[in-house]
Amino acid sequence: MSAAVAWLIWLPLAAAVASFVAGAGRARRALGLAASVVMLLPALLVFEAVRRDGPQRYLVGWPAPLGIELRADLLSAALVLLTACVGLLVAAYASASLTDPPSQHAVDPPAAFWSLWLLLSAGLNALYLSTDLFNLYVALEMVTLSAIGLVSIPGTRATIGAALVYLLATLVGSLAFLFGVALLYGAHGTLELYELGRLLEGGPLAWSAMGLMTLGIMVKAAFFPLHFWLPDAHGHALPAVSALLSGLVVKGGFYLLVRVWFDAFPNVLLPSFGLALGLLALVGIVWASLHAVSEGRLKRLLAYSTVAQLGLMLLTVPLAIAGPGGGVGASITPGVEPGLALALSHGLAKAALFLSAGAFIHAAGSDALSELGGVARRLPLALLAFALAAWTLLGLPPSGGYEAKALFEQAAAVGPIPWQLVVQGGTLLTALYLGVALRAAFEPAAARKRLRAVPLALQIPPLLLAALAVGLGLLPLASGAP
Amino acid sequence: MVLDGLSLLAVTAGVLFFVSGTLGILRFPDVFSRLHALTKADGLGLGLIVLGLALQATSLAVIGKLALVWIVAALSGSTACYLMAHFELERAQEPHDRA
Amino acid sequence: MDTFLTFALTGVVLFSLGLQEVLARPGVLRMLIAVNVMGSGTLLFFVSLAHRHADGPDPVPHALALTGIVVTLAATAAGLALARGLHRLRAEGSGGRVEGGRVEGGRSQGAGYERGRSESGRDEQGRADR
Amino acid sequence: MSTFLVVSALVLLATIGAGLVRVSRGPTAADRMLCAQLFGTTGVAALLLLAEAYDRPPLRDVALIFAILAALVLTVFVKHAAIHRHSRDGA
Amino acid sequence: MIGLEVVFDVSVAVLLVVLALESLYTPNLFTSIAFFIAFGLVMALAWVRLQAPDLALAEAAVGAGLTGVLLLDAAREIAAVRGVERTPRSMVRLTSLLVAAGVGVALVAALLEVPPRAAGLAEAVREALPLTAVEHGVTSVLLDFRALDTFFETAVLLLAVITVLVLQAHQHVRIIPWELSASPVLSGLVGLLAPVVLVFSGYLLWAGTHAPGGAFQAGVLLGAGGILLELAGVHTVSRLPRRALRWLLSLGVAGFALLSGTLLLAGRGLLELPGAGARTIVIALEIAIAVSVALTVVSLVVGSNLRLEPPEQEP
Repeated sequence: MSAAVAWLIWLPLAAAVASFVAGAGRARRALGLAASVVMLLPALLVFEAVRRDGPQRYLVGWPAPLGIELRADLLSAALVLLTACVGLLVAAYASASLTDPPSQHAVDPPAAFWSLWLLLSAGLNALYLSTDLFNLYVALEMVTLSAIGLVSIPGTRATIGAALVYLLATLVGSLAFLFGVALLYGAHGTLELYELGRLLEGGPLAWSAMGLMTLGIMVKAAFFPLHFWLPDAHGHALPAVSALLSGLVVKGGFYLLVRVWFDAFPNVLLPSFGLALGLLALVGIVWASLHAVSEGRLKRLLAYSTVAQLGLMLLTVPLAIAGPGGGVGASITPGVEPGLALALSHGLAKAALFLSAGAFIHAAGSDALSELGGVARRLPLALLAFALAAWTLLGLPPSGGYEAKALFEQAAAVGPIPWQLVVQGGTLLTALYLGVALRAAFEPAAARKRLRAVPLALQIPPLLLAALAVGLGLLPLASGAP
Repeated sequence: MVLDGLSLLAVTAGVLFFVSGTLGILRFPDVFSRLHALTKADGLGLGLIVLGLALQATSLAVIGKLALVWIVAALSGSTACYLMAHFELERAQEPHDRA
Repeated sequence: MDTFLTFALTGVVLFSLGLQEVLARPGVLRMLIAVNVMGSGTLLFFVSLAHRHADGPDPVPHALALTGIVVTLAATAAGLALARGLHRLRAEGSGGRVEGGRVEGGRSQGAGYERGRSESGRDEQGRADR
Repeated sequence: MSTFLVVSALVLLATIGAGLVRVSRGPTAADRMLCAQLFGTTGVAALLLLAEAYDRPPLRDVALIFAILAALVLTVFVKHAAIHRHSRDGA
Repeated sequence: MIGLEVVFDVSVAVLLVVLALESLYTPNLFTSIAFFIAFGLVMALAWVRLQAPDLALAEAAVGAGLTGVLLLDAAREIAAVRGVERTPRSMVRLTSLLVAAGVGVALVAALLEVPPRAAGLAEAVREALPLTAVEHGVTSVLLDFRALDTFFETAVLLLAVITVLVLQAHQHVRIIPWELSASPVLSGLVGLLAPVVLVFSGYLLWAGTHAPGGAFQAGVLLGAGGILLELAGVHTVSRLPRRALRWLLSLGVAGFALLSGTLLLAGRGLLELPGAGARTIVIALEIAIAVSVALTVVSLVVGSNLRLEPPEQEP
């Protein structure tokens, strides 16, 4: 069923045009929701096809190296499915929370959410499926520009400032990535990822190209120490947008680093690269977690938590390098399962956290932790979602996070460096800052504070996401890879 | 052969006008005299070069395109210089961007 | 020093110059100029790779560089629009008159699009709760 | 013949180089824009010379775009000058 | 003759670097923009030296023209108030110098390893060209071999214009009208230039199939013409009804979506052009892209400058 791969690219783009052109705000919302629902089908079909009979190839037109090919292996199919699931539930939340003012401008900001979200999902699907490096560059630009558009929807000084810093940082990153691609084209005359993987050997050209591409990816994915733009961007955007950014966009960067390192530069990779990345991730986890604990605003706390969790996900790279390796054409890059499991559970859990935070803010009127008193009693469902998501991030059984931690244990046992200790340390720090957030919610409400009623439609999506995150643990992920 | 000679002459004259125009811009004291230098280099220099090239042209289409380029360049050049002069004349003593 | 090497080296020099200026964190406009210089350097390097063979250039880098030029224009335009929007909000916020364009009205902190109060704690928007 | 044309194009390129001095030294913005206009026209002339020297017709299209765009840039510059005065008189 | 080539290349290269240095390091912002515009012009000459006329066409319109106009607009509004840019501390400048120098050295080392005589995909394109709908190599790569890149590129343009329009909707700011009412000379010039721009961009679009030119170059030039019209007070884009403007802006992506949708339903690849009628498809697609690029360019430049009545009085 490889044609489903093509529908995954076509559907969001066509729906984005339809919702951009549609007149009334309601029509745009309906189109956006419908497309998000329909997108689940090809995502499931592709995931099923990959799980059953291995990676799927798809020719867009001409074969490589002239044309562009799409390829779905377990890593990309799982992340495409994550994009579809999280996207659908965030879309449901957004349709309940965004207003529909009468159309006064060429593009009314709240209505722009729908076409921006659909273009974002098209960019992410293209990022996960394409095997052509220049095509990946353009897909990255689509993801970045749609994320910037989404961040700047409210039009407040904080969001536009954050969007500007986000744009400038990622613009430099994408040019570094492009220069790396140019070097590889110069060396071997092809842009196909796996073909380059076979041809590339260590040497100044390969290392410079790898270095530039890695720098570009690190800026775009907000890996420590190039994450400076993320806390403001994810911290000030609309809750639904922060859920999309922290849940999905950051995974694109993680995926691209894994794909480029393990499939384009397998013979160039040295264990010292993995070690360097691991150490950077370690410092990043500690630094970001401490910032999260001392953060006064709920959404910025969750944004710093994203940076910390990204560090945890990165630890799978040194483990995979130290691991067995080999397995070209395997259903998934060997040794990357722990990172994928954590990416999936973090994607679901973090989106749930941001959406439930949105419900809290809607009730309390401000996202300062001090103002969140009494929210626990008024919004039981949203609090349950927050707690379940926190449960997953802490990796307590039976959640998806537990599954990821178990995979980390197995992998770390092989490698020389006890990375699993770092994972446990990271989990402890996660408990710290999530505890800070929960404690603020359980504070007794200040006397004169009047909490606003929150419609159910704002509490159901985070609950479903959190349930999915916990349910992920029941799914035998480890056996997913053949 | 005569045509080649004429083209050589016209193109050389054109280039000389450009060079003198640039020298004028470098050395003249105020904006208006520089504008004067610019319009000379613009109009005549380009005109002569186009003339020289037209002599070399084999087909009518090429001559047509050369003429079109010259007309557009001369037109936009002189309008722009007029606007510049107009703007300079009206501008009060404080240039808005004196560093 | 054939055409390929000359322009490939120029591409590298332009990329490094632009990178140096970007890392020196100048104002927004200078940063966008530096990014454009970096972009031109990258594309110059890419297209110089197409010019290494006697019989005619390789059209693939030309097409990719064309895409690169258009993408860089789109990103620069978005960046400049954000920078101008931010500038107006700052001027509006501080109540000062905006040079080069009269600021006469407009909502103060941008419209919160959440139903009811948005997180910046402004007063009730008067929207009916669902 | 084509050698002569290329040499002339080179000389024009040199004049652009020389013009840079005025751009950096020019006291007012008008001087800088004046040089941008000159560079545009010099570029048009150089392109036309190269088009004939290497017999590549598309270069003449590029020259035409140069001419049109040079006018656009300068007009935008002058527009701001008008706005500057306009807003000052209007306030 | 050969010596002359090298002299030309080196002088263009040196001029580029000098212009870049001047543009990046002059204290005054307007000087920096003036140098950047000159940089764009010489960049077009560099594309000419690299035998890339398509890029020279695009760079001439985008590099010097549109980006220069965008920067001038923004600088006029921002720099005029804030005065001199804040000069970065010497420590920051030193570290950035070191990092950039390191990157430069690494890239030169990498460049030395690039095979000097490789032909890249030139051979493959030349063989496959007869099978495609167009004769011009660059257009075939853009709209046939790597059509997916161009599909995403039109989406990127749409994203940029959505961001600008969202910002525009927030700023209910009455900005002094764009047009130069005071000068009949300008409207005279624009009156003469407009037909030239229209005819010439049509020619570029048509030429794209067999000679340098094509959708993006024609679109960008048409956009520049549109801006000139707006400047002269002839409001084309800003007077378009909102719905029509949105339709035209998304025409490029819509064209691609329609094409790939029908191809998928017909069982072909996402962008696997059919043998028969491929040429008409490519030309139709190019027209759609050119129109949407033109309107996108005008909206990007004029978008944050339009005279916006407060919502109540909107016609």
